[in-house]
Amino acid sequence: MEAMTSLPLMTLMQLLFDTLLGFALLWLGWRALASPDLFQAIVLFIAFGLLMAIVWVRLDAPDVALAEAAIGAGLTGALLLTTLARLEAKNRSKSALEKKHKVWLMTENVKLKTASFLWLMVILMLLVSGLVYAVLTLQEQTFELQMLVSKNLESSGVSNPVTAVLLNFRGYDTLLEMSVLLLALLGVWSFGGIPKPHESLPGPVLNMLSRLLIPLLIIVAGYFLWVGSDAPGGAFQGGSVLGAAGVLLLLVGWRLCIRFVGLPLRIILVFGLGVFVSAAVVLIFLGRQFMEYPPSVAGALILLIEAAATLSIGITLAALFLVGRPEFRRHK
Amino acid sequence: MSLNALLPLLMVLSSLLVGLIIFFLPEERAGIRIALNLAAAVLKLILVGVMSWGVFFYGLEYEFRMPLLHSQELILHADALSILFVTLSTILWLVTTVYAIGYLEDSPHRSRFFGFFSLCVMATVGVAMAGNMITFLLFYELLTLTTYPLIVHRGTEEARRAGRTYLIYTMTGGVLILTGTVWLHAIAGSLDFSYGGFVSDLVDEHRTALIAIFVLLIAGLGVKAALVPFHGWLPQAMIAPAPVSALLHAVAVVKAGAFGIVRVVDDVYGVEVAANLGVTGPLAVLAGVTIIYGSIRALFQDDLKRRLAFSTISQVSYIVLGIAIAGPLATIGGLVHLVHQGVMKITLFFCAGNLAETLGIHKISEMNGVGRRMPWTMTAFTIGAFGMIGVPPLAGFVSKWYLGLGALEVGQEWVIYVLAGSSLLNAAYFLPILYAAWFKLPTDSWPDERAFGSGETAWTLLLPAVITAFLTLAVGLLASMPFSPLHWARFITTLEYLP
Amino acid sequence: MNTLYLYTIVGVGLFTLGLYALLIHSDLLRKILAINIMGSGVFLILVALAARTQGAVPDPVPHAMVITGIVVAVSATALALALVIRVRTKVGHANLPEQSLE
Amino acid sequence: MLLSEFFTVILLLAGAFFFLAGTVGLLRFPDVYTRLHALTKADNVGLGLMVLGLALQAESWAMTGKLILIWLCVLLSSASVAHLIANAARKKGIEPWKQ
Amino acid sequence: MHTSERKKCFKLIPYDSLISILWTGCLRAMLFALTWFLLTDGVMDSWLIGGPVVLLATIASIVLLPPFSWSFIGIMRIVPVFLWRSLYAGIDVARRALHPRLPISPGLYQYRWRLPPGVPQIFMANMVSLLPGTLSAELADEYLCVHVLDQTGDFISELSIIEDYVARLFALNLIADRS
Amino acid sequence: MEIFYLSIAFFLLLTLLAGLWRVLRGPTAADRMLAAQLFGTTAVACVLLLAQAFERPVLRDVALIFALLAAVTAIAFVRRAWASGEHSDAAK
Amino acid sequence: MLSFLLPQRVKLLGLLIAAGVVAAVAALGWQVAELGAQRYAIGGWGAPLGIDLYADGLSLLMLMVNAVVCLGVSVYSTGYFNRAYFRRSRAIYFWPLWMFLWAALNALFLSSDIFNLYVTLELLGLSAVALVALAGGADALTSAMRYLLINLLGSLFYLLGVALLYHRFGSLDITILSQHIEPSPAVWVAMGLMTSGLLLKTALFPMHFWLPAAHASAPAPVSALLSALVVKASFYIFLRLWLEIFPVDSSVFGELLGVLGAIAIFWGGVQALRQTRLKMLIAYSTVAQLGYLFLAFPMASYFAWKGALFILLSHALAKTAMFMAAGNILHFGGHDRIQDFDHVVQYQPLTSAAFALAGISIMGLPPSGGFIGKWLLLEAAINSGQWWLVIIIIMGGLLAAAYIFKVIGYAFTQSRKSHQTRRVPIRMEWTALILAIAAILLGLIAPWPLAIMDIGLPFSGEAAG
Repeated sequence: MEAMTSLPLMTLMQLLFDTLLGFALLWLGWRALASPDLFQAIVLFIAFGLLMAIVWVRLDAPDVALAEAAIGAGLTGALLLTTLARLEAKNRSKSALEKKHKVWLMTENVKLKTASFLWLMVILMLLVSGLVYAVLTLQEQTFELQMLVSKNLESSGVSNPVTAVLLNFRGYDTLLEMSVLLLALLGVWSFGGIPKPHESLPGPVLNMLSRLLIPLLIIVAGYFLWVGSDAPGGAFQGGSVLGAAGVLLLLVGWRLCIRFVGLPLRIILVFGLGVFVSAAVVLIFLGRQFMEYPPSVAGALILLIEAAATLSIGITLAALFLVGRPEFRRHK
Repeated sequence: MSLNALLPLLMVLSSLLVGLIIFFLPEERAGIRIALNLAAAVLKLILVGVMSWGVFFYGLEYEFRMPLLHSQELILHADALSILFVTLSTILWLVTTVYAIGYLEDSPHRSRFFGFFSLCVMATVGVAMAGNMITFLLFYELLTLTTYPLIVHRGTEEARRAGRTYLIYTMTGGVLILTGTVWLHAIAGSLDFSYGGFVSDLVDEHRTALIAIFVLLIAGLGVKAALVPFHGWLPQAMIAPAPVSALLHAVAVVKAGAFGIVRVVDDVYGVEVAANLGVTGPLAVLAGVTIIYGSIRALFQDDLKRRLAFSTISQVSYIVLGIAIAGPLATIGGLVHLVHQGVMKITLFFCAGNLAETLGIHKISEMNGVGRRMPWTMTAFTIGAFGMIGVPPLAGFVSKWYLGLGALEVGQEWVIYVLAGSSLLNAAYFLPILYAAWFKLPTDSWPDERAFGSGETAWTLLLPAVITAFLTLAVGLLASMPFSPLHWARFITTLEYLP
Repeated sequence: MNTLYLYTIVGVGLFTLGLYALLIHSDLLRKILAINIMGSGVFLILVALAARTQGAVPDPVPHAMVITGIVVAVSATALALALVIRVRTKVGHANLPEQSLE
Repeated sequence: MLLSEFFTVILLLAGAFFFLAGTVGLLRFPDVYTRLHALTKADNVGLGLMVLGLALQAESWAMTGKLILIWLCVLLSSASVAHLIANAARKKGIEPWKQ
Repeated sequence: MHTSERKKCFKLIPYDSLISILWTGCLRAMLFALTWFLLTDGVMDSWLIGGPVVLLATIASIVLLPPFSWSFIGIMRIVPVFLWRSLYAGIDVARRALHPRLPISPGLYQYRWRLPPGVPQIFMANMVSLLPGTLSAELADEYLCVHVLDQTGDFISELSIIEDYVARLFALNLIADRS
Repeated sequence: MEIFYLSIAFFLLLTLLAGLWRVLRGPTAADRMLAAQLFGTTAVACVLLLAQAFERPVLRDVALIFALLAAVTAIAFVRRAWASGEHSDAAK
Repeated sequence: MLSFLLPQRVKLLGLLIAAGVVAAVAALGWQVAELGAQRYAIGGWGAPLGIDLYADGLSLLMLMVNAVVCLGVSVYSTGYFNRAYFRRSRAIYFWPLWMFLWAALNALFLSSDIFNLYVTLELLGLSAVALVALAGGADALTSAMRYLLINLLGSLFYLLGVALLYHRFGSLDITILSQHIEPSPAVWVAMGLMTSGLLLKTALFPMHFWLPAAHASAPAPVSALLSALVVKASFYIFLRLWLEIFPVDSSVFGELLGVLGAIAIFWGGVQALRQTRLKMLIAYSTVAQLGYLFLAFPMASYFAWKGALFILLSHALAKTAMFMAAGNILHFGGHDRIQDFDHVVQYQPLTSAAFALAGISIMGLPPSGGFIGKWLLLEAAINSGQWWLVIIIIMGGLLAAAYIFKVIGYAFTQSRKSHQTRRVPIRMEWTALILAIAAILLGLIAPWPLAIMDIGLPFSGEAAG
C-alpha cells in the first residue's frame, strides 16, 4: 500500500470506493431496519453482511473478512430466514391471532410523541457527535502491543499474528468465547424441542447440489483450519464452513443426526472446549502456567486445539441452526 | 477470654439460645418449654447476683468485647446502671414468664410466642448491658423486632394495625437514633459509654452538632419512651396479650427508651455537659408535659388497659424528668423510678390481665364489686395503684420524693407543681376504680367468666401479681436497706457525679 | 489520518442507527437485526481504528477481538432467534410490549 | 503494457460489462423467471471472464486453480439455485409473464 | 416419514460393486487431493491436515453421491461446447437486457427426457440453466420443464444436442425414440 | 493497474447497489432473494479484484467462502422461508 | 477455576462441582489473605500481550459471596428442580446453564482485562437469559427477551468503550490502563459509553425497567442469582473501572450517579410497596437496594466504598434468601399474591423466618450486614457533610421496612390453611434460612470482610484511614 499512496489518483479512487462503500453500508443498514417488510429487511441485512465483508477486505483485515463472510453473511442469513419462516408458519396456523396481530409484519414504529422523539434525536445526535469527536481526536496509534505481538510471534507456534493472538496470547478469551457458543446452544436447547418444520422432500437438483458441495465444504474447512497458522483463517472460519455444511445437510432434510443425537452429539459439542481446557490444565501439571504453551510444541498444540475446535464449532453452529433441541426420545 | 468477660455474654446468650430452641419445639412440648424458660430466667438471676456482687464490692469490670466495625466494638458490660436495669428485668421476667404460662394456656402458637418472648429478654438484657452506643442501638432495634411479633400475636386485623403503628413509630425512632449515633461517631470517634460522658472535649468545637445529635437521639429514644408527641403507638399496642403489655410497659420497650435517655444524658453527654448545652431544660419540660398529658388522657379512658397505658406514658416521664433536672437527687429519683414504676405497673397489668382472663372484664365500668369476687387480685391492684399515686410508704412515693427534692436542689420549683398535679390526677383516675371494685355492688354476671378450680383464678396468674405487689411494698418500705433500688440509684449517681 | 477514518465514522453511524432502530421498533426480529447492525458498527470502529496509521500493518489484536465478537454475536443472535420463536409460540406475537427507554 | 495485462484489461472490462448487463436484466425483466435468466447467465459469464482475466496475472498455477475452483463453485450454485427458485416459484403458482 | 426419507437417502448406494466404489473413491480422493493442493499452494506440511480431510471428504462424497459411470472423452467433448454456449448465453441475455425494446417472449416448455433419471438428468438440468435462453424450472422423471426466454427461437434442437453430449459424458445410450 | 482493478471493483459495487432496487421493489420474495444472489456473485468478483488490487492473495479465500456459501442462504430461503407457504407479499 | 461441563447432567455432578469451586475459592482466599493481591498471567505472556487474572480483596470478596450464594442456590435447586410439574427436560438444562453462569461470574471477578471482561459479560448475560426463560411462561419469555436485548445493548456500549480505550492507549489491561490514563475526549466518551452500558445492566434507576419483570418471572433460584449476583457483576466492573481507570476528578458525574441512586431508592421502594405480588416486590426492592450502591459515588471516600460494598455483600445474601423464600411460598401455596399470604406463610415457619431475617438485612437493622453497610455509608455521608444522602439513606431504610413488614405482617395472622398446598422439600427451606442467617451474621463478623477489602488496596486512591 505504501507505494500506491504516492499516486494521487489511487488515493482518489480509494476515497471514492470507500465513500461509496460507506454510504452503501449506512443506507443498507438504514433500509434493513426501516423497510416495511421483514423479509426484505432480512435480505437487506444479508446484503449488508456481504458489504461488511468487503469492508473488512478493504480494511486489510482478511481474518475478520473470512469470519464475517462465513458466519455473518452465510449462517446468520440462513438462520434469520428460517426463523422468519417459523414465525410465519405459526402466524398462519393461528388465524385468530393473525387477525389480532395482522400488522406484525409491518413496521410497527412505536408511536413516539414528538417531544420524546425529539429527545431521542437529541440524545442520538449527542452520541454521534461525541463519538465522532472522540474518534477524530484520537492520538496516534501506539504500537507497543503490536510490536510485542510480532516479537513473540516466533514463540507462539504460528505465524499469523491474528491466530497467535486468538489462540495463544489471548487464548483465554477464545476459550470463553467457545463457551459462549456452547452456552448459546444450551440455551437454545433449554427452550425445549421445537417441532420439525413441515417440509417436502428435496428436489433432485438440490439433493445433488448438497452432495457435491458438502465434500467440498469439508475440504475447505480443513483448508482454513490448516492455513490459519500462517495466513488468515483458523478454527472459526473452518468451523463455520463446516457448520455451513451441516446447515446444508439439515436444509436438505438430512436427519441422520437422530441416530447420534444423544451422548455422541454432546460429546462432539464439548470436544473442542474439552481439548482446549485439558491442554491448558495439563500444562499446569507440567509446571507451566495455565495455557502456557511451550514454544517448541506450540504450533502442534494449537493445531490440535484448533482441529478439535473446528469440529465442535461446526457442529455447534449446525445445531444452533435447528433453533431447537433435537428430540431425545426418538432413539430410545 | 476471662470468666468475667464471659458473664455478660452469657446473660445475653442464655435467652437467645433458649428462644431459638423454643422455636423448634413442637407446640405440645409445654413441659420442656416451661422448664427452659424458667431455667433461663433463674440462671440470669444468679448471674445478675454474681455480677452485682462483683461490681459493688470489688468494682470488677464485667466486659465482653468483640470487634464489629473498623473502630467499633460490640461491648457488653456490667456497670452499676446496667445492673440496676438488668436486675429489674430479670426479676420481672421470671415473674412474667410464670404469668404468661398461665395466661396463654391452650392458646395457639405458644412456641412462637415464647420464642420471641425469650428473644425479647435477650434484647432487653442487651440494651441494659450495652457498653457503647452501637451495641445499644443493635439491641434496641432487636427489641423492636422481637416485640413486634408479640404485639401482633393475636393475629387479628386490629392487632396487625397496632403492630403496624408500632413499627412506624419505632422504626422512625430507630433511624433517628441511628443517624444521631453515626453522626456522633463521626464527630467523637468513640461511642463507649463512660461515667460523665465522653463528649466534653468537643463542646466548643461542635456545639451545634452536639445539640442536633442530642435532639435526634432523644427524639428516637422518646418514641419508645412514649414521650408526648411520640406516644401514639403505646395505647394501640394494648391489643397484645396481657403479659406482653405488662412487659412493654414495665420492662422492655418503654423502659428501654427511658433507659436509653438515661444513658445518653449520663454516659454519653454527661449531665453537666448536657446542662451546659442547654438541652436538659427543654427535655425536662417535655417530660413534664408528658406527665400531665398522660394523666389527663388516662382520666378519660374506660378501657382498663388503655387507662393503664396512658398512665404509663405519664409515669415513664418521671424517669426522664429525673434525669433532665440534672441534679444528683433528681437523678436518684429518676433512676429509682425506673425500677419502681416497673414493679408497680407490672402489678397493675397482671391484675388487669387476670380480670380479663377470669371474668372477661376489659372496661372499668364493668368492674363494679369485682373486689369481692377476686379479693387477692384486687388487693394487689390496690397496692399498685396506691404506689402510682405516691402514697407513702409505697414505692412510688420514694421516687417522687427524690424527684421533688432534686428539683428543689437545682431550683426548679415548677417540677413540684408537676409532681403534685400529676399525683392528684393519678389519684383521680385510680381511686374511682378502687372505689368501684371494692364498694360498688357487683352486677349479676361477669361478661365472660371462666372457672379455675377452687381459687379465684389460676395460681400462675395470681402468684405473679401478688409477688410484684409485695415487691412494690418492699422496695418502698425497705428503701434504705442495702441493695434496695434506691441504694443502687445512689450508688450510680455517685459514680455519675464523681468525675 | 487516512481515508480509512471514513469507516470509523460509518461505524459510528451504524451504531447509532442500530440504537435508534432498537429503541423505536417493537418487532423482535427487527430488534435483533438492529443489535447486529450496532455490533457491526462497533466492530467497524475497532478495526478501522486499527488501520488508522497510514501504511503500517494493521494491529492484529483488534482483529482477534472482532473475530471473538462476531462469534459472540452469532451465538447471541441464535439464542435470541430461538427465544423469539418461543415467545411467539407462547405469547402469540413477536413484539415486546411498549417500553419506555427514555 | 504487457500483453497479458492488455488481455486482462479487456477481459475484466468484458466481465464488468456482463455484470452490468445482469443487473440491468434484473431490473428490467418483467418476472422472476426472466430475471433468473439474466442472473445466472450474465453473471456467470461475467465472473468467468473476470476469473480468466485475473488468472492471467496469477503468480502460480495453484492460484489459477483456486480461481477456477471459485468460478466452478459459483457456477454450480447459481445454476442449482436458479433451478430451485424457479421450481419454488412454479410451486407457488407464479405464472410466467406473457407478452 | 423419517425412515422413508432415510431410505431415499441411501437407496442409491449400489451394494453390488465394491470395486467400483473403491475405484471411484480413489479417483475422487485424487480430485480432492488436487483441490487441496490448489488451495494450499502445495505446501508439504499441509498434508498433515490435508490427508485426513481428503479422506473425510472422500468418504462423505461416496456416502452422499454413489459412483456412476462416465467417460473421459465425454468430458473433453462437452467442456468446450459448454463454455462456448454459456458465453453465448451471456451475450444473448445481455443483448436482450440492454436492448431498448426488451426483445423477449418468455414461456414454459416441457421437454421430454431421453436421459435416464438420476445424476445425468440433474446434470443436464443444471446445464440447461446456463445455456442460452433456457432455464430449468422443474425436473420430473419424464420431462424437464424449461422456461425459455424467447419462444420463437430454436431451443429444442439445442436441448437435444446438449442431451446427446451429456449422454456421452455419462457413457449412456439415449432412448432412441422420443415421441 | 491497481487503479484499474479498483475502478472495476467500484463499478461492480455500483451495479450491486443498483441491484438493491430490486430488493426494495420485490414484488415477490423470490425477486429479493434473487437480487441477494446477484450480490453474492458480484461480491465474489469484487473481492477477487480487491485481492488483486492490494496484492493480498489471501483475500481470495474470502471469495471462496462467498462462492461456497452463497448457495446456503438461497437454499434456506427456498426450503424454509418460501417453502413453508404463503408469504405476505406473494399475493401482491 | 473454570468449572467446565460434562454432558452427563446430573445433580450430583452439579453439587460436586459446586463444592469444588467453593474449595478453590477458599484456597484462593487463603492465598490472597496470606500473600496479598495475586496476579496470574494466563499463558505466561503477561499483561499487555496476554490476559492477566487479578485477585485483590475486592474480587476475593465478590468470589466468596459468589461461592456462598452459589452453593446455597445449588443446594436449593436440587430441591426446586425436583418438582413434579417442572418438566425434567427443562430441569436438566438448569445445571449446565447454571454452571456456566457461575463460571462466568468467577471469571468476571478475576479478570483484569477489559476485553476479557466483555466476553465474560456476554457469557454471563446469555446464561442468565437462558435461565430466566427456563420458567417457560409467557411472562418469563417476554422478560427474558427484553433482558437479552438489554444485555446485548449494554455489552455493545461497553465494547465500544473498550474499543476507544484500546485505541487510545494500546492496552486492554486495567492496571496498565490505569497507569497511562489521562483525560482526553476519547477517554471521556469511552467512560460515558462504558458507564451507560454497565449501568444499564446494573439497572440503575432510569434503566431499571427491565429488571423487575425478569427477576420476578424467572424460576426462584434463578431470580435469587440474578438479583444477588448478576446485576452486581456489572456493578463490579463499573466499580473497578471507576476506581482504577476513569479520571478521578469526575465529581459532577459522581453526583449524578448519587442522585440517580437516590431516586432509585425511592422509586424502587415506593414501587415495591405498591406491588401485590411477592416476587415483584422483591424485585423492586432490588432496584432500591442497587440505588444504595451508587450513593457511594458522590462521596467517593474510603468508608463510602466499603459501605457500598458491604451493602452489596449483604444484599446478595439476603436477596438470595428472600427469593428462595418466595419460591417456597409460591411452591407451597401455588401463588405469591401478598394479600392471600395469611393462608400460606404461617405454615412455613422456616421460610417466614428466612424472609424476616433477610428483611432485617435489607432494612439495614442491626446486627445485620445491611446495617454495617448503611452505617458506613451514613458515616461517610456525615463526614463529607452531604446531608441529603443521610436523609436518603434513612428514608430508604424506612421504605424497606414498610414493604417488608407488609409481607411479614401476614405471617402472624390467624387463618385457616388453604386446601391446595404442596409440601416443600425441607432443604429448600433450610437453605433460605441459612443464607438469611448468613446475611445477619455478616454484620457480626464485619471486621473480617472489611479487612479483606483492604487487600491489594483497591480503594487506596481514596484511602483516608
